[in-house]
Amino acid sequence: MCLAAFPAISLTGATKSFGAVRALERVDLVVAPGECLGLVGHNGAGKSTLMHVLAGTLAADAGELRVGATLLGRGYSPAVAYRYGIRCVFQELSLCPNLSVAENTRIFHGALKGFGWKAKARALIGAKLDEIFPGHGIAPDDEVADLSIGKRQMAEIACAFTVTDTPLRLVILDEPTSSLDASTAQQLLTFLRTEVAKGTSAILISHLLKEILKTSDRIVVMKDGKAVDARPAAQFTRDTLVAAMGTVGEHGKAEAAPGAKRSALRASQPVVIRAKPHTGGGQELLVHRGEVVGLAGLAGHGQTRMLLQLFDGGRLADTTVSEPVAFIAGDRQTDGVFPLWSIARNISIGSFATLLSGGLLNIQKEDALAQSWRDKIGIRTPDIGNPILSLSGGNQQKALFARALASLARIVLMDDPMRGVDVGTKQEVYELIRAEAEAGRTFVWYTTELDELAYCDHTYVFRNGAIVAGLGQAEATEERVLASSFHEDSAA
Amino acid sequence: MIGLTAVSNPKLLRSILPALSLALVLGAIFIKLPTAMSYFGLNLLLQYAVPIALATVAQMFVITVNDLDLSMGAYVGLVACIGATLLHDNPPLGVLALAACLAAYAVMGAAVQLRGLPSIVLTLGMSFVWSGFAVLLLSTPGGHAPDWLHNLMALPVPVVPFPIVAAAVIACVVELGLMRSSFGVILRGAGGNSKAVARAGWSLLAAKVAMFTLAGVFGMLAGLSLLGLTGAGDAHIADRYTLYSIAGVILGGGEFVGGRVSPAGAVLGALTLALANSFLNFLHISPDWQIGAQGAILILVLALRALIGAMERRP
Amino acid sequence: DTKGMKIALSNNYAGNSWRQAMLKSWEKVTKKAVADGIVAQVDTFTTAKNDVTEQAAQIQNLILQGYNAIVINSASPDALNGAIKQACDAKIIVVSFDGIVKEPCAYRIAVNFKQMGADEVEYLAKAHPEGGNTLEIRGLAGVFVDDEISAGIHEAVAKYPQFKIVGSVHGNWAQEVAQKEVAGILPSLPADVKFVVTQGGDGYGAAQAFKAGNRPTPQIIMGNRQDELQWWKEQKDANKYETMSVSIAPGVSTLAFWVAQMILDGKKVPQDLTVPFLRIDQAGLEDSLKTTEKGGVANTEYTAEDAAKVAGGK
Amino acid sequence: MMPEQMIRWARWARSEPWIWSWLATLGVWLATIAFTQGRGSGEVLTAALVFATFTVIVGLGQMMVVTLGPGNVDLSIPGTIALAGCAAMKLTDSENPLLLVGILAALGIGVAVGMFNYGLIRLLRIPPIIATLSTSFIVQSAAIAYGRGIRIKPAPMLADFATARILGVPVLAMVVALGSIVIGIALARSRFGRSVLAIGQNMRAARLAGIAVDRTRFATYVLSAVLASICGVVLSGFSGGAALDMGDEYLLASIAVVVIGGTSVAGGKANVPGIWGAALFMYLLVTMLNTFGASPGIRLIMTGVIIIGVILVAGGEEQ
Ligand SMILES: Nc1ncnc2c1ncn2[C@@H]1O[C@H](COP(=O)(O)OP(=O)(O)OP(=O)(O)O)[C@@H](O)[C@H]1O
Ligand SMILES: Nc1ncnc2c1ncn2[C@@H]1O[C@H](COP(=O)(O)OP(=O)(O)OP(=O)(O)O)[C@@H](O)[C@H]1O
Ligand SMILES: [Mg+2]
Ligand SMILES: [Mg+2]
Repeated sequence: MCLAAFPAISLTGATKSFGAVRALERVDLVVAPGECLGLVGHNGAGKSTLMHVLAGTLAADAGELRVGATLLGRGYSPAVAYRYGIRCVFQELSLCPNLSVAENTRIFHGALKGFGWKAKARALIGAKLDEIFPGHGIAPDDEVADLSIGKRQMAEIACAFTVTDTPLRLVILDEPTSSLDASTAQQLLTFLRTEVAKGTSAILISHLLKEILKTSDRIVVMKDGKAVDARPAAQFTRDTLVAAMGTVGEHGKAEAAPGAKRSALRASQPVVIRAKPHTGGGQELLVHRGEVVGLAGLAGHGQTRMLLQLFDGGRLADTTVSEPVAFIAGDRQTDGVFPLWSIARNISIGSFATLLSGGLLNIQKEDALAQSWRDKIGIRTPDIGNPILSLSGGNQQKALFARALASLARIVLMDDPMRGVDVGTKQEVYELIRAEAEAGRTFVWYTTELDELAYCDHTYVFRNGAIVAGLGQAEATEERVLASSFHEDSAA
Repeated sequence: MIGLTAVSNPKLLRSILPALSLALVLGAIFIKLPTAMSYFGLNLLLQYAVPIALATVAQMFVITVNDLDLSMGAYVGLVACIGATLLHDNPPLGVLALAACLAAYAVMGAAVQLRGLPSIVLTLGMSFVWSGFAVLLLSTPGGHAPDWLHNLMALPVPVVPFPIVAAAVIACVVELGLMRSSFGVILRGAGGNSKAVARAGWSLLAAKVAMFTLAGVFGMLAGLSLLGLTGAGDAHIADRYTLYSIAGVILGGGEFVGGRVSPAGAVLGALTLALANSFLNFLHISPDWQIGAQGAILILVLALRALIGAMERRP
Repeated sequence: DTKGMKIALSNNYAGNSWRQAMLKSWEKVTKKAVADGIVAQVDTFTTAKNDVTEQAAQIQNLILQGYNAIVINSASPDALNGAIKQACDAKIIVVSFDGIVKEPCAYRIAVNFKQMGADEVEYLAKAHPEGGNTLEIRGLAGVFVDDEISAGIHEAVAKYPQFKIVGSVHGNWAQEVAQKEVAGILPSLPADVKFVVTQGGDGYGAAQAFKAGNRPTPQIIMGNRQDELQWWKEQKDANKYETMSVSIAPGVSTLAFWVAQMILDGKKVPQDLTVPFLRIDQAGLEDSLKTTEKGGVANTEYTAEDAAKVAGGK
Repeated sequence: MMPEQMIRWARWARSEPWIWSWLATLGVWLATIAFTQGRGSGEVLTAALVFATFTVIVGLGQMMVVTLGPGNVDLSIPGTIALAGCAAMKLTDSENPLLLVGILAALGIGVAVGMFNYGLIRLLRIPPIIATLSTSFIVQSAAIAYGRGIRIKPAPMLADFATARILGVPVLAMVVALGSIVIGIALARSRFGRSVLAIGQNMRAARLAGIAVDRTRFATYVLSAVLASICGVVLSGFSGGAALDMGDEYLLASIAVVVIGGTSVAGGKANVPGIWGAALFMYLLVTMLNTFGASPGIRLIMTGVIIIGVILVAGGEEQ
């Protein structure tokens, strides 16, 4: 490896909060020239946030960033990052869908201008695509909106590796393979090794641990906003890596485990949901009354779509949902809260039918309902008339729980509802779900936290939109779920 | 054969839809009135479409960055009034006034970006302001177009009528500037995915200001060319341009959000709209139903777009 | 001989009762002229919303369609000059009326709007030499007819300084707007507003505003609308209310038609013609009311002989 | 404590955006009577109340539509006013017994226009701004073809109702105030009102919370058109007949009162008292400028500057 005196880039003490959420807590990160650094961690560990800080798209609350020997101060921005040869392929799409691939390359490179810029851009991106992904099937003049998600990802990756006026120093790839098929992913990883061998540094983020173990020189493990482990890749095995990532709940799983009575539900209770994913196929989703059924697998593999399919169940021919449903969104901001409303109104919107008197909503009843749920579920606020946004994220999430549980719905669909919810609150909610299930409510629960599967009576694992495994309570171990989720292990 | 491939390829169909609509309307006019198919006829048919095409292009710039300009008509009217008074009587003062208009447009763009003001309300307010100044300048219609302007709009071009040449030039210039040039890419990108453009280190403020200023420039050209045709100013001369320009952009294949616009399409859309009105004249529809027919034509073409959009979504 | 000739009407606005009456007169007279074989074809074109550009384009369409004459009620006296010139260059006779055009090649059948404004004040001065506070209701801001009538009123008021204009609002020639604007300004005016000078189509609204404001009914100059005349008649029967009513007759469109026909026929007609406005006095109220359609406007339609008289009179 | 009170007051004013339009109304009124040295201070308010009523009727419908979220607007109001007014007058033919027929016809026109609007928006996916505009063209044509500009007097009962006063207060204003209270209560306490507010804040969240999004949007567009048709009827009754152009000034007025009254163009926040404040303010502003003898140009510029000024205040508040 390169013996330069300075690292390619070094970040010390990076800290970043989003309101109450501590996304990064005093993270140190050093990447040597010609090193490929693997970065792993659970969902929400802070990996993407850290990359945004490196790329200049987010300003950290505290911390120092050095490129080579240079300390970069307040004015750090994407433009500065570009000048120092730092490129980032973000987790979410950063191409303009209304432009062609070549034109997106132009957006990336300020130097592509003047007469003949388009020919230059076409040649540049075309050559890089050929180099990284032979046989890619993308024309530089294709409009991005017309490309499949995988091809968009390929175009964006290739774009990050194109060079005009400044040489490459560091390329950040945030889950670049999440939308690529196995062979294309292999092309990328092979290319990455040759590029690194030329002296470029790289940071690779992935949930596919085999990729990380095979491709990176060194691996950093993040957990809850902190870098908790950093070792050369050779010192990790898949198991030790999973162990380092794992977040074992403080309260342990013992108390969550249901008794034999609950496992008998499958046999004794009627089926209330029967559906096959529109997206993939595979097994059928079967849910019995009073069950808590988990949907597992890697993020973005069709679980949310399954929940939406169940939500629309009544209107779809091939989906049977025989009881009224409610939906608890995990993405509070876009799917859940009504930001201009009070906590009480946010809760009562799900229970209109029960609050009417004389055709009008009874405000006393509305307040009483909200009060009772505040107490029952422990929403920490002095006044349920306060705006919903005055609550912390976890408490907002509790209000969404209250909305669904207060309603007449017998089936509750939960879309990864514990995002941003702190550990103590989680325990309270778990208990609540358990109690409601005992009382005959049915839950379908998409979760990205493997620990939560322990609270489920049955778990379905999703991959590429299909249900690839159905596991009983005892079988839903972390290993089994990971094994089913990860592509590379699926044969095992 | 070609029709078949087009039908099976909705994207292609959509891109030729503006040209197709124009050809359709033009064909219908020629059938109804064969004398229109001449240098003289086309000149007459299309003359007043030139300022509308310019205003449509101006509106298109604003729509590219996901905003809407409800003051376009009033602004074009004000420019015509300035042209007929200040620019004619005291050219330096006139130029100064026009420059002030452009500056106002730049400030509008900055206000939309920095303060997050809804452009619809801002431009609604500005439409009153523009009209107010126009009425102050010309309380009753009148004034005179500067001679050079008048002569320019009556330019005798050999073989091809002037309006067609003008429309082609406008379409080419804007097509080159916005669709082909390297900076046009940034401006369109700002409408498509502003976050991505900002992440690549470009200033969204500059993009917004540039687009609003361009709208001001083309709106100004619309006002001046209209003045060149009419010969005199009137505060209400272009009140309907706001509507025409929005409809023209949409007819030309543009979309309200997402930075997806087409300059050539916008020009064709404007011409289509103007010709559709003429066609309604030639049909000798009862005058009562002439406005209603305009609404119906608008719905018809937009419904066609929805149909093609649905075809695109299906695969 | 005009047997084979085609005449078109280009009208810029159809959205009020005066224009509708104008169109009706036109239709009636021209249909008969076609039936009688005097001309071959007469068509009517109306633009949507008083829009200059649209009317200019319309005139160009009429040129293309080969009309021999275009009769026009124009959206703007100046801004159509370009299109009118093109029509003249194509050897088309252009006759403008009501909203006349300034382009020299066109014929104008003008009403002396200034005179109309002055006459209102003259009448008041004769009836009430002592004068008094006067409210002026104007038309649509930025339109030249409004400017002309108002100028006539102000010139006359300068001659009779005992009349004092204490307020001025824009009623847009519409009852609803006049009513609203008058109601707004009325409280701020002196208690004894004795006269209201108007431009037509706004007298009834003004009367209602005065009534709603509990003000004594002033002497309001009317504008020949049937509802105005009706109101006047009721007041006259109840308390001998006196006033006069003046406006341009919608039938002037038919005069324009005959003038166009005469010119096509090769007769010599001066470029500028003047028609008297239609004035209704106390004595003629009942007769006028009888001949005016319910909800319409007092009207006179013209014959070819009338046209010859008007054209030859000067 | 003085400062503490001021802070409390400021916070209250901020949470009640209608306060600004009422303050502006007060300011304009004071300026007017200062100019006239106190003459007609009461009557001018009465007049404002009368004419603001018509703006409020259509303003309430426009407010509901705008509250549905960005991009929602009803431009077909003027056409609907004219057609409903003409139809009601023509069918009633100044006869009391026929009044009901006229009113029902007008309401039917409102329902039809609203359904047509939402059909274009939902089925043909035409943006509301163009959809409602196209509708307004067609409706306007229908008004011309049907009404022919003939001004028929309203039935005496309608005219009496529209102009009646009790203790100097216009009856119509009282009725519309009552209607405003109903709409205010509906917004706060009915399923429909809450649904409109929820959709305006976040349509996805509203769908996932189980709200009937389509039905609510449909009903809102119909409500707006029906209110416009009601305005057409009472306006005809008030001013002695329907005219083809009587709706024209209500296009901008309806939007302006919504914006100035503190309703958010971003949706989800409606304000009924603000509509009244803004309608009174708009009327008194014109009156003030008339009293001052301001020229039409100055009048237009002032109107524009005020609209922009108000959204500058409101926009800053939301950030
Ligand atoms: N813009 C934001 N506003 C508020 N909270 C944010 C924002 N961006 C990230 N967060 C929060 O910060 C935490 C870290 O998020 P981050 O995206 O960095 O996680 P990650 O490790 O990349 O996860 P994943 O593997 O799912 O991509 C999460 O709790 C997330 O909810
Ligand atoms: N609440 C919603 N309402 C309507 N459409 C939605 C909603 N949530 C997601 N979708 C759509 O469903 C599709 C899939 O959603 P998403 O990107 O969340 O992926 P997923 O594979 O279903 O789930 P996840 O990422 O949670 O595993 C997307 O097209 C998205 O726009
Ligand atoms: Mg991430
Ligand atoms: Mg998801």
